[in-house]
Amino acid sequence: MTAAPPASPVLAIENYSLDYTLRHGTARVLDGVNLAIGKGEVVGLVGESGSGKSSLAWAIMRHLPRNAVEASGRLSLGGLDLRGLDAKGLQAVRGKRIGMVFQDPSTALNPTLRLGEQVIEVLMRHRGLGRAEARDAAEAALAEVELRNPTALMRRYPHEASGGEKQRVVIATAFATAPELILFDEPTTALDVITGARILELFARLRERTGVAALYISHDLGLVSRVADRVSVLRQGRIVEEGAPEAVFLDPRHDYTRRLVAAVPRPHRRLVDDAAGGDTVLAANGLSVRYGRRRLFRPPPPPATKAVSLEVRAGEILGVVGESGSGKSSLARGLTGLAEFDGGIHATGRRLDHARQMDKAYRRAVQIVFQHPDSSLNPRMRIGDILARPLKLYGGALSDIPALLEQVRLPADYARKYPHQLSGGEKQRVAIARAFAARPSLVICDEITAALDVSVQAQVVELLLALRRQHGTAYLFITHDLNLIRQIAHRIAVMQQGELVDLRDAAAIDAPDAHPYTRALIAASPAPVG
Amino acid sequence: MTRLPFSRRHLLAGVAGIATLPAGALPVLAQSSTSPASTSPASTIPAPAAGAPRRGGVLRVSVDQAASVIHPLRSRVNPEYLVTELLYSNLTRLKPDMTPEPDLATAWTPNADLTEWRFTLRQGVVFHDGTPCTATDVAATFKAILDPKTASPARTNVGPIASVEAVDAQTVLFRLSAPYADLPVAVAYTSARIIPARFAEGDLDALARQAVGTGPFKLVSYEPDRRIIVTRNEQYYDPARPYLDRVEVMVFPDSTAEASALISGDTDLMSNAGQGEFPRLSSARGVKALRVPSGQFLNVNMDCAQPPFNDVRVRRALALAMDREAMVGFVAQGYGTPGNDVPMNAAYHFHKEFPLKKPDIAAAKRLLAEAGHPNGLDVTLVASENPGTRAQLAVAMREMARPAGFRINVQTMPHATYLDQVWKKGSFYVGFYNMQATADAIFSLLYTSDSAWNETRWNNADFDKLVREARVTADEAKRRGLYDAAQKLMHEEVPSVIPAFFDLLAAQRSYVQGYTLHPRGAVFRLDQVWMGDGAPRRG
Amino acid sequence: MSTGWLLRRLFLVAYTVLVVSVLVFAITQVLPADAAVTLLGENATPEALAAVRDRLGLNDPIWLQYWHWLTAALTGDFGHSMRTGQPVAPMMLTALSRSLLLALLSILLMLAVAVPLGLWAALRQGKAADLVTGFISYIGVSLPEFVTATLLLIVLADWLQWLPATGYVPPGEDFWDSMAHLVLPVLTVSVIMVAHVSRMVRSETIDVLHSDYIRAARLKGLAPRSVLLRHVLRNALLPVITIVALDVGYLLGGIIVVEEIFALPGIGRQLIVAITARDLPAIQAGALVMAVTYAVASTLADIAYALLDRRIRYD
Amino acid sequence: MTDLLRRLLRTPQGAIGSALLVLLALLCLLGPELAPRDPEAIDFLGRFRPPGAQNWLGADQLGRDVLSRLMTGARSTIPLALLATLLGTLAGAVIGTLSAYLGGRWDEAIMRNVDAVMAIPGLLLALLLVSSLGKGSLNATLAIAIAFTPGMARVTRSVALNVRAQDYVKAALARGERASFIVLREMLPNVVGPVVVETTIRVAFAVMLFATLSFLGLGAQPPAPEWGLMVAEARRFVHQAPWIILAPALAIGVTAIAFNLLGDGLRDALNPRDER
Repeated sequence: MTAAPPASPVLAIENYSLDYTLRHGTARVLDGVNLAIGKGEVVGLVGESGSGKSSLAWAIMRHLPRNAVEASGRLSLGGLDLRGLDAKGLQAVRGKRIGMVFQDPSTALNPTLRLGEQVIEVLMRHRGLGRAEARDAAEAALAEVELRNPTALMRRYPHEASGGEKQRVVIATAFATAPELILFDEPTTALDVITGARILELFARLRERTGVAALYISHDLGLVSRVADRVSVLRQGRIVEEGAPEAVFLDPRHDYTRRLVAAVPRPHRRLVDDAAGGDTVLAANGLSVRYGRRRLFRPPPPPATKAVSLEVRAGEILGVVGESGSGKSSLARGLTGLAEFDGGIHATGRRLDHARQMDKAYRRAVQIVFQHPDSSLNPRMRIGDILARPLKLYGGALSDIPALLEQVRLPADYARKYPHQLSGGEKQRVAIARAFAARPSLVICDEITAALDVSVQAQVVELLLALRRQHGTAYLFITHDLNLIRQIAHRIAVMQQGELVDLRDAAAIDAPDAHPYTRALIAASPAPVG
Repeated sequence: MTRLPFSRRHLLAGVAGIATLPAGALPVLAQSSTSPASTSPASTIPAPAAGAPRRGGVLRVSVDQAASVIHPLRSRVNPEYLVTELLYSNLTRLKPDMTPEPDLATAWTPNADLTEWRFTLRQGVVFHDGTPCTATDVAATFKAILDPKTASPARTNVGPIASVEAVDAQTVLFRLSAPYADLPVAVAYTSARIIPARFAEGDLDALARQAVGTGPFKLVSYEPDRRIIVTRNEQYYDPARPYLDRVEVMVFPDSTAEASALISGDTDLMSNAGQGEFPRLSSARGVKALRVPSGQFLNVNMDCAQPPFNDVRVRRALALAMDREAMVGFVAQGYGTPGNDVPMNAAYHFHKEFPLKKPDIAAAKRLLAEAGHPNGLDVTLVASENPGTRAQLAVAMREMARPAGFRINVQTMPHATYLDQVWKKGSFYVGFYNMQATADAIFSLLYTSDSAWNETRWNNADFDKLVREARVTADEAKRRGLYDAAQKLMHEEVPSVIPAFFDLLAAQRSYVQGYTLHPRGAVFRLDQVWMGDGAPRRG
Repeated sequence: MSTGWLLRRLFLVAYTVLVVSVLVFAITQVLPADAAVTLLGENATPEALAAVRDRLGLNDPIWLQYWHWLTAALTGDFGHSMRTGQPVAPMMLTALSRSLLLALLSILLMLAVAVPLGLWAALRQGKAADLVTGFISYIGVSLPEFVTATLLLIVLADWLQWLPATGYVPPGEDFWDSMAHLVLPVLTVSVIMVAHVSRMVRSETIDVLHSDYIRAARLKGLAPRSVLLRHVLRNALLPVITIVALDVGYLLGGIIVVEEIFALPGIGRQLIVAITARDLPAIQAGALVMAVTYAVASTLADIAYALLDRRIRYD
Repeated sequence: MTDLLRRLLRTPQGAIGSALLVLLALLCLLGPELAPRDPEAIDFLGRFRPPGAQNWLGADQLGRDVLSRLMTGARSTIPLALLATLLGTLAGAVIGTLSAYLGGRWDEAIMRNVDAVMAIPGLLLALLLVSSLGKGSLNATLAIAIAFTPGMARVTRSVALNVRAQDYVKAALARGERASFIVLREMLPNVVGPVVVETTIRVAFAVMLFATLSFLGLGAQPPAPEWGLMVAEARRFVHQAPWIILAPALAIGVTAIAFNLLGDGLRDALNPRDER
């Protein structure tokens, strides 16, 4: 592995600049980008949202929006000038010489076409095969990506396959035409942790076997540094740093890279060192959350969580991890009365058997912050009005609003703004301020950083910890990011298919007696290099 | 498609037309009782036939509303009369001059005081089912008509019959409750068709779906809202008629479409043409527009027993506000004659000509003030939607009466609602009536105290007396004198405002021969029609 | 799609019919006309009226009348028309068959025109062709049927004399003549639907064109033709099923006016005639037949959608 | 709000639609004052007068000035269509929002009945209702409002369900806010946008439905210069004087187009499509 650019690259990007014409002038999206990928080389491209990394991928694939203007530069694929290609030439390159693997396999596959068809059509087109040959080749390609029983899978529709299977189909399609270069656009982001890890393993094996060159695009610096031979860091359209992954990760030279590296969660770098209090603020006893109800001619729906029991102590950060569908968010909905539950909740000195028994005291004490900053604030209300609601409900003066905003490090004049005038991180801060306006003893954080960039996530986490130090609030922190939770939680609960399979101290999460599923999760979330 | 409009059109000459005359230029009718030619303008008489009547062919005649009832004793509207006339016979028939001619009866004689009438029936007539038609059937039919349970409109229209008796197979004797000169005309009434005794005395309702008559045609199929097909009755008593093999009665609820169908050659005869369509029909090639003056009228009925219309001055005021010449234009689009608040015009035998009432707003205002309405009068005038001319009349009356101080609020409603809630009950509404065969028929239908439909509750004893006397008077001159006096009374007292009479309008393809537009509006005589040169061949 | 789901759909159709029957029966009870007077006409005597009221059970309490009507209706007996004296059920079924012919032909014509038009506009989004189709479709959805019908009648039947103006000929009698009579009604009914559906096809197609999987298909280097036919078309046309099913409601309403104008003795015209004549049994049966038609059509559309789009899971 | 207006006027549909509607609104406000003649005055000599200097749009079968009737008639056509739609929308919005808020069994029950009523074609329902209530503009308004209610309830419910699934509503529920606050302050303002779009487009339908009812003789009463009634009355004379029918028919079409355009413009202004 070398950090030097290759001599005769498969793909060479030279001084490439791209503008978008908008209603008010033009915006530069890519600015003098230089990048080269050698034969068999994997180059990682890291950047946060808005950095231009996707635009670069579209530029290479020659799929730019109508308002895009290519200001300068060259894009060449093994000497072929991509910018000079006409429609016909382009179709001969796309899918044949450059393959692409997309972020979300469930939207990248045509929902009304059988999976097999979607591989076969590419093979017929680019390898000039007849239908029967293409079918055999497709089966072989699917076997290549380690899918069990490819024949059966080919007959299924996308919705009948799991996310991992679909991404394998997409990868098989990309590899099946033996392209010179494959673009990977965040191929694991939409997948669960364990599935994503398997896809990465597959990718490693495939590149070894085929020696294909690849551009691997991701927001996750830790992940890229594990798969790439070289890494480029993109910020606001410019490549600010490039080099070997270890070098970039361990010894970042640019300020931005340094901040980025610092924001990557590292399981062993604890951010919380105090212990939790002794009192229990909330306890769930055999909590089962069930959606829907029995209806005519329909089977009853299965419960989303099955008899979960746990308790949160004063000032404690209890992490809840699990994959999507594990029931961790349903737990939050049960605890906040948003869904009916069986079993009991002990809090504020009472036992609750139904959501409707939740009184003002309980609701004040248990607050929730949601995942999506865009939908958690009413777009028709000003920030000040949003923050005024808990004050009106639970007592408090409207004059506290500036202080509340200041507490989450927002200027006081934000009270007059509407949500759409705020960035995602700012909105999440408002949501946190709203929760803290009630002076709660427990705040349930439901994947609150999942939609945020790494650097913003670090700031929000830091804010939460500061608020806890100040108010002694306990958190029920729901996340899929094991590395993050290991940094902050006192104890970690692991959920799988609605059941609580493991609950232990954060320090003992990787102990040998942990549940096999916990161990699988840890294995799928390796600590970043360094 | 079965039509060949282009080739046919070239064969046809242009159409002559009274219809192209300007409105109002219609000659005043001669009063005559002898020849149909004198009561009808020249154009309604079929052009001299190109040779003798020819047998064969299919006639498509269009009607403007559904023939929902083909029961011969219960039919109520013109399309239904058209169908039952094809299938059944009466004792007598009404000629275009409103005098009777033989149908099933070949002769009739009254006793001296006009209280008994003896009708001699035609020999050898058979019903469609092959059974002979005798005096028994005739007697049974009239008994059924007179039975209130039958609910036949004919009950009040066939004269003061007390009893009917089959004297022998060929003779029927009518005994009347009062002397009656017009019985031979009355029995020609359009829902007094002769039916077999077994239906008249048995399952009368069965004739709602089948037809067993002695008419020139037999029923083939009956779809009330679409098409009724009849075929030639080979056993018809007149061996020469009918000339047509088949008649198809087509229902067209939309008059524009109905006219279009005739113009495009889809149909051959349009039994009733709207005034709006008439100019177009007149100028269409291959189409002959037909027009005949008639006693059909719209009247605005006022309840003479209730305020405000119980005051004759109010009624006169309203009558004085009307511009009758203009009304003929507004309501009949010029295809009509002005009315003088008397339900008869020149089409009637005993019509009395008065000078036309002229609009006099000042006089009307004065009368209204005298009647106690110096600040004007608010009234609601109801008009059924059917036909559309009712609303037209209401709106025109509203505007004409406004300067005189009448503030008329027009209210229209579906015909069924009108019949249920307003007709015979309301105090101010628009009525619409066909021409009747005789003066007595129209008076005793609408205006005498004992009339069938005493809408105005005018109940004028003098008028009643005059009408009653005329009924039993055989002497022509004396009778005319009585009717003149009766008309004068109505002219002055205005129980209803009758501002305009309608001409009957129709249209036919030029190749249709032998059709006469009958001023009664309810008589069609399709048995006399035959297809001339250029007629399409229809399966 | 499970049996449970199908059973549920059938149950819903039955429920719909029940609700509609109650509603229609209630409305006909307050119609301002006396059923006995309507039946006997102007010449009825009071005794005859009383006899008829008794025979029809008009003196019973309303709920009892409803119950008798419903139980009879379930056996297919909707009573006799007050206007013609004929049994209502066969009358309405014959009428329905004609309306269905009109409706089916209209839908076929509509699909044949609207789908290509919508696709074409979508593929040329923002260009002249798109704007022109858009403008025409605005006019199409903005003209009530009676205006369209009158205009078509004047131009095609009167001026050009290409087509018979009105009337109905059963297809079994003379097929081509029958079709010629249906052209104008079918055209009129189709106009609004063409305008509406082509707009929906356009926007669905644009949505599909912007979807990730179409982008993916293009980036896989597939031929544009194959992208259009295999990927775009299928996904863009699926929602059209639902739209067409929803339009059936509108279509049935439009049929009322169109049949009235073109003298097509279908269910719509029967209803108009029945309403103006206050023919209560006919109104009840006609309205019910229409509601059942709509409910069945939308259920069929749901089933078709479920069969065609394998994504939908009804559980 | 001004922002929305600016975006609306930037869409071609919004701009044309708004311009047409401003014109129509002026007609509604000032039409009777600006009309050159008395719209109800009959004129024997002027019957079927073709468009010209005396009657710019011609005269009808009673010699009434078509232009004056058209201008006066705007007031009896458009406001009632608007009123009918608004009533229907209001009723539908209350039912739909309530149904979405209540959820579960109640939602199911309400929506099943709404679906059942929707199985009766709107025109038929309106016809039956007007026949029962009696003819007249106000009854027609009411009938159209009732006929529109189930459809609007469906639309509002689906929008409201969408809004109800938003985290800010969940947050309000978790906070223990009163139902009225959640429905009125959290949900309704966010439901309004899409519902306004739907309503606007429905006004076009209402104008057409009104005209159709009048055409079938169940709407306005003569001699009212209501446009649909004008078309119905003129139909008999279409061959003699096509201008009598063309003028009101076009007026109906233009009004419907204006509301359709405005609705589409509003839709685009409320959710701008991405630039791609």
